[in-house]
Amino acid sequence: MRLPCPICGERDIREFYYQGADVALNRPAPDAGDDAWQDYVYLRDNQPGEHRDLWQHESGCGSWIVVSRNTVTHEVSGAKLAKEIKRTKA
Amino acid sequence: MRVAGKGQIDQSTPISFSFDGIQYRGFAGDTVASALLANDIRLMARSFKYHRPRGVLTAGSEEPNALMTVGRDGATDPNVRATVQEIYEGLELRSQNAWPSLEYDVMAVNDLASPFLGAGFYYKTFMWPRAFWERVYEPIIRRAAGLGALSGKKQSDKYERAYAHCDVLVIGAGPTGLMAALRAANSGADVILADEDSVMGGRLNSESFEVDGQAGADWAAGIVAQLREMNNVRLMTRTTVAGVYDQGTFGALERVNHHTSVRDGKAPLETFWRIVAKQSILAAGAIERPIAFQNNDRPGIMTAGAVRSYLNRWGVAPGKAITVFANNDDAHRTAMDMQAAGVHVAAVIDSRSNVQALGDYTLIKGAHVCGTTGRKGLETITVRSSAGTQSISTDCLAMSGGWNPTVHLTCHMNGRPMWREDIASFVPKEGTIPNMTVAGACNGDFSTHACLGAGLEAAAKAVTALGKTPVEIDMPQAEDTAYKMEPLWAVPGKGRAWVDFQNDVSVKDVKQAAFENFRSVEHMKRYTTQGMATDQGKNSNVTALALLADATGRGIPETGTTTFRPPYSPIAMAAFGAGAEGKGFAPERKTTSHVATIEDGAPMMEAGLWYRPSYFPIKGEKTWRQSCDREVGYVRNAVGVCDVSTLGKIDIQGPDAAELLDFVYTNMFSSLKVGRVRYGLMLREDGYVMDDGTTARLSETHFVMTTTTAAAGAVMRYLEFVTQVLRPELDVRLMSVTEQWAQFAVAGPQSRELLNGLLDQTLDNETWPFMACGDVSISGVQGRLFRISFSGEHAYEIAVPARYGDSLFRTLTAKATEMGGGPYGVEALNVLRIEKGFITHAEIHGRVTAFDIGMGRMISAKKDCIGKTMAARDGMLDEDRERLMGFKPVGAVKQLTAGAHLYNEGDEATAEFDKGYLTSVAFSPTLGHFMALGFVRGGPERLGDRLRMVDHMRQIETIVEVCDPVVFDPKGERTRG
Amino acid sequence: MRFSGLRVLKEGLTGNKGWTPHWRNPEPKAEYDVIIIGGGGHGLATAHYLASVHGITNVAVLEKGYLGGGNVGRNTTIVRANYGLPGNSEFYSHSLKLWEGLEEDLNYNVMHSQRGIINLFNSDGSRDAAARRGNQMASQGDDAQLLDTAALRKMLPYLDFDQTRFPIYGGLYHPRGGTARHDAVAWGFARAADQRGVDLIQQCEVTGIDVVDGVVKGVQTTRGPIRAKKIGITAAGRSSEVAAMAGMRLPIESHVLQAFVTEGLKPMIDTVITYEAGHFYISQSDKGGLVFGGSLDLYSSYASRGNLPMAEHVIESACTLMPAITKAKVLRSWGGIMDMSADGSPIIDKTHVDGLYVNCGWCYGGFKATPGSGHVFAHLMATDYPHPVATKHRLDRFRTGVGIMDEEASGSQHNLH
Amino acid sequence: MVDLIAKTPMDGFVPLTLGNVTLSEMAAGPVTSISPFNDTGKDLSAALKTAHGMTVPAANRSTAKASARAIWFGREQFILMGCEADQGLANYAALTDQSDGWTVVTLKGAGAADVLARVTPLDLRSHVFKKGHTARSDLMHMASSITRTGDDTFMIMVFRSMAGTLLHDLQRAMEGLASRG
Repeated sequence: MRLPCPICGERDIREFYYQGADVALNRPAPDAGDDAWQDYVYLRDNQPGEHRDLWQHESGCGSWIVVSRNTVTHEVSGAKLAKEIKRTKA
Repeated sequence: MRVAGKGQIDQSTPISFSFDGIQYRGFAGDTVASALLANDIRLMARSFKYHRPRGVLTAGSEEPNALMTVGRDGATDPNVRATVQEIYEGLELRSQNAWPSLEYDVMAVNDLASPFLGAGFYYKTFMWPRAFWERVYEPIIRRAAGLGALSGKKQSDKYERAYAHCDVLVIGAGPTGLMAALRAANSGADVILADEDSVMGGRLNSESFEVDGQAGADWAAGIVAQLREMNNVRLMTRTTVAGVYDQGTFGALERVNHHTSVRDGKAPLETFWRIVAKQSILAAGAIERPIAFQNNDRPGIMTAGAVRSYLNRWGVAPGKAITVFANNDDAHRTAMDMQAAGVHVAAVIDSRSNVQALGDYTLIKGAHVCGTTGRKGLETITVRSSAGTQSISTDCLAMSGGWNPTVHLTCHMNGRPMWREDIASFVPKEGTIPNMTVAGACNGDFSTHACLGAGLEAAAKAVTALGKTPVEIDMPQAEDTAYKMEPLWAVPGKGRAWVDFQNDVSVKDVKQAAFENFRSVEHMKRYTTQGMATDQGKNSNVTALALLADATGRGIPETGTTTFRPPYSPIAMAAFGAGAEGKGFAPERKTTSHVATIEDGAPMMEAGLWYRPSYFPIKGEKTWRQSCDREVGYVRNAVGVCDVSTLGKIDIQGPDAAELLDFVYTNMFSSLKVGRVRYGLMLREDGYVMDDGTTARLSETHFVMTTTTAAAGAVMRYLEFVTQVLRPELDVRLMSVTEQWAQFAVAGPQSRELLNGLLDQTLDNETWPFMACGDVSISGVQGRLFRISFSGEHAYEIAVPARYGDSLFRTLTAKATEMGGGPYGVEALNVLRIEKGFITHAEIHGRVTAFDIGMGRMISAKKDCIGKTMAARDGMLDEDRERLMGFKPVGAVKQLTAGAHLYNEGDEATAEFDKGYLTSVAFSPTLGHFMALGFVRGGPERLGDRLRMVDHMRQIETIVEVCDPVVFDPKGERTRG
Repeated sequence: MRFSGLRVLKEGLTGNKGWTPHWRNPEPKAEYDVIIIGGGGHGLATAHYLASVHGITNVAVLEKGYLGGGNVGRNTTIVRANYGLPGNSEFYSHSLKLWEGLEEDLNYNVMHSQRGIINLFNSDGSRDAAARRGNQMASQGDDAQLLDTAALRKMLPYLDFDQTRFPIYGGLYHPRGGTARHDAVAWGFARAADQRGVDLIQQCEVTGIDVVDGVVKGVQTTRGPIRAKKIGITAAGRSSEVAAMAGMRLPIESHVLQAFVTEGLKPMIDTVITYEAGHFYISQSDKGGLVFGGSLDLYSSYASRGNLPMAEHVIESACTLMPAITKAKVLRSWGGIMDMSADGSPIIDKTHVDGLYVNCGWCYGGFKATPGSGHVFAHLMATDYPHPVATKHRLDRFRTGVGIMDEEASGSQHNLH
Repeated sequence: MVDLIAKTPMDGFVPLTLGNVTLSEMAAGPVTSISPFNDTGKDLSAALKTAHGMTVPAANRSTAKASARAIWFGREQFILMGCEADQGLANYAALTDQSDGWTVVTLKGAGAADVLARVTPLDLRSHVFKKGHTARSDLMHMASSITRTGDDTFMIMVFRSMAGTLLHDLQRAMEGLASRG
């Protein structure tokens, strides 16, 4: 598998570290309540098909990126810097 | 026997090799199979289950029968296919799965018991008496297992891995692949052309076809020569593309030196390639399928195409009287070629009624071969037709049930092939592998003309997809015979007709599976072991599922196929993991004091990827404990020196550095003064402890964080996560400086005195109190000094640029030794910290909370931090959780062991009464007894209680008293002194 | 039909004509007392125990493909009860006891082979952790022994004790651990359930779960709607997909785990060996193939196939640990879809919907749990109370923080368990 | 007074030639990691130009002036190698001394790229990875920085502590390549 690092271009998956679903971007406020925190830390949609997940180009440029990937076919449709996604949202 | 004037190999270079101790001669270019056949050897192996005598079935990598063992000792290669192994001078081969010999194999008795050993028999028996399975039945079954044997010795050959990148990967160098590579390369693409054979050309080397007026093999050689001249083409022979993975990644095995005797430890025997290609063209050809009929497995019965290969490529006639049994025109060419070479063709038996002879040979139409004789080699066949049955003498039967396109690689990403009724075969479905074009015989195009054209077209498609313009290449002239066949899977009749040769699966087995309701093709496969042999069903799967379809009253498309999975051909583990043997498994990280430490005779232990000294033995010490106790004494009484460079060090700079630390640590860092150090505790977001360490503030905007050795990488990654993903607005930069600094602990009451003799400045308690930090210099070399302690003593850590590490370590240990101290290792370090109740990852092992280790109050109420919310869940604050305490022996038995469990006195040592466990144990020479850290339910509530410590593993039981984790100098006076 | 050696003999002598189908191919009925979604090992075992222990036989197992086509048919066949944390420890202990009587119970030879498992450890710290786990096992009456390198050199002479990157410090030996013939486990449970009247319905995909006023009413399938009083989900890697049909979000992420088998070889490895430093485990099948595996590919996936980096990494472990086997050739690699839970431990519980039960989160420990999982899930579904050995496998443990069983101590990152 | 003696990461290593490839340890001189703070990129670039005559390298590129080089080293980061970094740069970026943190070697010769193809997944074909191009990637199991400094010359950096493994891995690859003649 190869992933398109927004900075380095397409690279072998062995340079990357996988963290999990991109839900990790949306850390709730400390007082958001049990549901919000359980959703964030433990629960996952985990439906087959299009998925957005968080990786770090660990032995490459070090960027944390959000990869759009199909979990059934492993087709990768794109990747963005997590930092950019957060900035755009902010 | 060898046929004069036939074949493409160099018959002027004889080569001798041995098989089962007997010397044979062949020629350069021979495979073991061709050379043995040339020597009239037909019996080459025994089958797996019934030990039936077997010869070669094929001339390629799909061979299920003729497997042998090559080499000796650590260079022993079992299950080598005689059809692939090229001979070289001195090559040694042995038969396998036969005892006492290939000729007389005792286990052939299984064949007589076959009525009781049918599909799935073992699921129905061996259940009584229960104890007999492990003691009697299974050992017998296991002894019969396997084909070849491993040597039992350490593998001694060199293997290699490598990467390659290209625009177009062409898989297979037959007519299709050659044309595809030629066009793609001439169009400016970077091309890799890979073929499993030693010579490119594919079937052109095995057929008597002409291309552009030349012999097919010569034409192929000409194209290969053109390609070799091009800079943008890499030709890879003896290279099997074995697996297809995501985003155009392919696994390929190159057999670099199997055809030579070079074994010097430097030249690789095999190279496992990972090829990355933007486009790929599959031109893998087709595999001929056998026909199932009674006793169709005798040595001498082979596929018709293989018989032509042996003749046309190697100049070998596999028999003196050839017969052909087929359901298609193509196989008739075997008779034609044999006759042209002057070999007697006894008859061609064709299952079709409406068929004409292509030449002057006896054709028996509408007929079947329904039986054979010849225990260790074919003698006669029985032919049944409307005219009755007849027996024909023959020592080589060339059979053909048609051709199966080699679709395997197109299935590696879960794609399923589709059924084409006209050729009674599966062909790949378009698009099953992204950016792959399938062309030629593997796509169901069987004439040379069609293949050449398909190659050109595939190249055009690939090149266009790359954004280049395909150049025009002249289409060579070649035969364009239509492929005429009528399906014939199995000849009706009694007796055992073999489908999967190696695993001895018969037509009956498939039918029985269907009858027992193993109707799914996967069920049938798993129940009968059909297709699970070393050829993975290449020769038999389509036949088997056609039989299953028939037995279940379904069509073949509805019946479906099993899944082909990587690798296409088996790959040695040594190739797959090449370079990882011994120390190559993971990088070795060595500190700057490594050499000096080894010189001191210290045994090293692994700490993650690092090496650290266990202890520094001196003359007269017999056990590690003696050394360790002495080193603990250095620190408690004089001064000890320990390399602590392996701890992670992270440079944190920027206006928001303090804010970041406040967020990742439970406690406050924004309030830390410049020139001071603070202990910090870090949680995971789920509220459990992640790591701990000290962080120093070098300036308002500059901190250096220390992590544990074990968690250094994870913490760095986590900080990057926080700064990029959670808090990207923070203006802060991170840089690992673990490698930049060599850092040494100088610990003990005389530590300051030692340093004062070394530094360019003088230390005192006023300017350098406990938890101070700052710049220092040693003979002008700039370093950093931290007054911190992991031993409870007055101690420092001094850091210098790593180039000076070796020199500083030698200097420090020499000075310490002069002062009655010296270097200490990890064992002593561990004792010192246990005496002081300091935790490591033995305690913060991933399942403990700050509350559990008595640091609940370190979670600041004034701010949010990672893990704070989840750490506040009820279950995380339960008083009855297992919480950190100290333990000391108070009964007759004085020993403590880490991993032992705790129970109340009077309770049984069983799970229901479990109260906790010990994590770290040391004999404290300072206190004169064992000390332990561990977790006990209720924690501080149990202070002073006596508990049973039970270690079932080491058969030790000790009465312990629960005490404060800090037993030595609880007020910390020595640290501050 | 009862299977026995005598029957094999008799059939052999009479042309093997008397065998009968292993199970029927029933048409789905309009309604069942219990529907089990997923005809893998756990679903079939649940059906078997519902019928045999609780007398509930009006049961359908709905399978979208073929019986046993999921992880029960694509694992490395290891059976063990060497868990360290309370909750899991007693559950797997219970499961192993069921294995030990499974052949009689099912009248099917699943080739359960208690050849022993050795977990090698590579540091003082991991020795202590192994001792702690061994003590947990011993304290509940299971078998565990701590072996030193001298003992290991005798038992496993082909390991590289001298050159390997992470030296072997010893091993935790679990003599009752071993392997079983994975497919046969599914078939044995299927056949036994079928014989008690359970309908095994293949090629029947559930497309919806009908819930009215918080009560489960039935399922929609590719073969039409089917009503049921109770529904159990045993869908392994597909659990999240099925649970979503009832509006649930599970603490699960699906991941691919690869496994490998070599060509058949004469017997050499006669125990199961695991290697902590490389996440590597290996045994040799009765047919002679070396069966081995390692870590997840580490990215979420429903593809049931993996990629090269992890395949290579797994085999690198073999290269450094046991260079005497690396001339063996890998014959086949495959992948399974693992239901990775947030703490690495399973969930066996009721849900917020009355009559709907989940059994998921087995990570890559599902095969050895097969009888235990079916047994306790059947108990839960039949009685509405958890079985005494499965009281801790609750769905709400992540919300409350009570009873989180983090075997790998790696926290709430699903792929690290 | 003591004199601290400096040692290089591959202390004592003599250049190794196998086939047409030579491996040598390189004296890199001072190495400073430079990470611009938020929104200081332009100012830093100007300051770098003024102080060192080089521009801030783009991602996966390096720039050079005389014997000094600026090598992209990761996201929001490059290293200045071969000269002492002007301390004025610290106004715009986090500067960290890395002079002792890395093993730096050069691999030179016609087969250098083929040697590297045995240890790194990078695409090093000459028209893809040109002179001056640089990348962070794996080298066997190590994190590394690889820069093409000449037509057939590469500069390779791994952690200082991994010098021995680097030599082991490269030598093994060089032997394999050399054996093919």
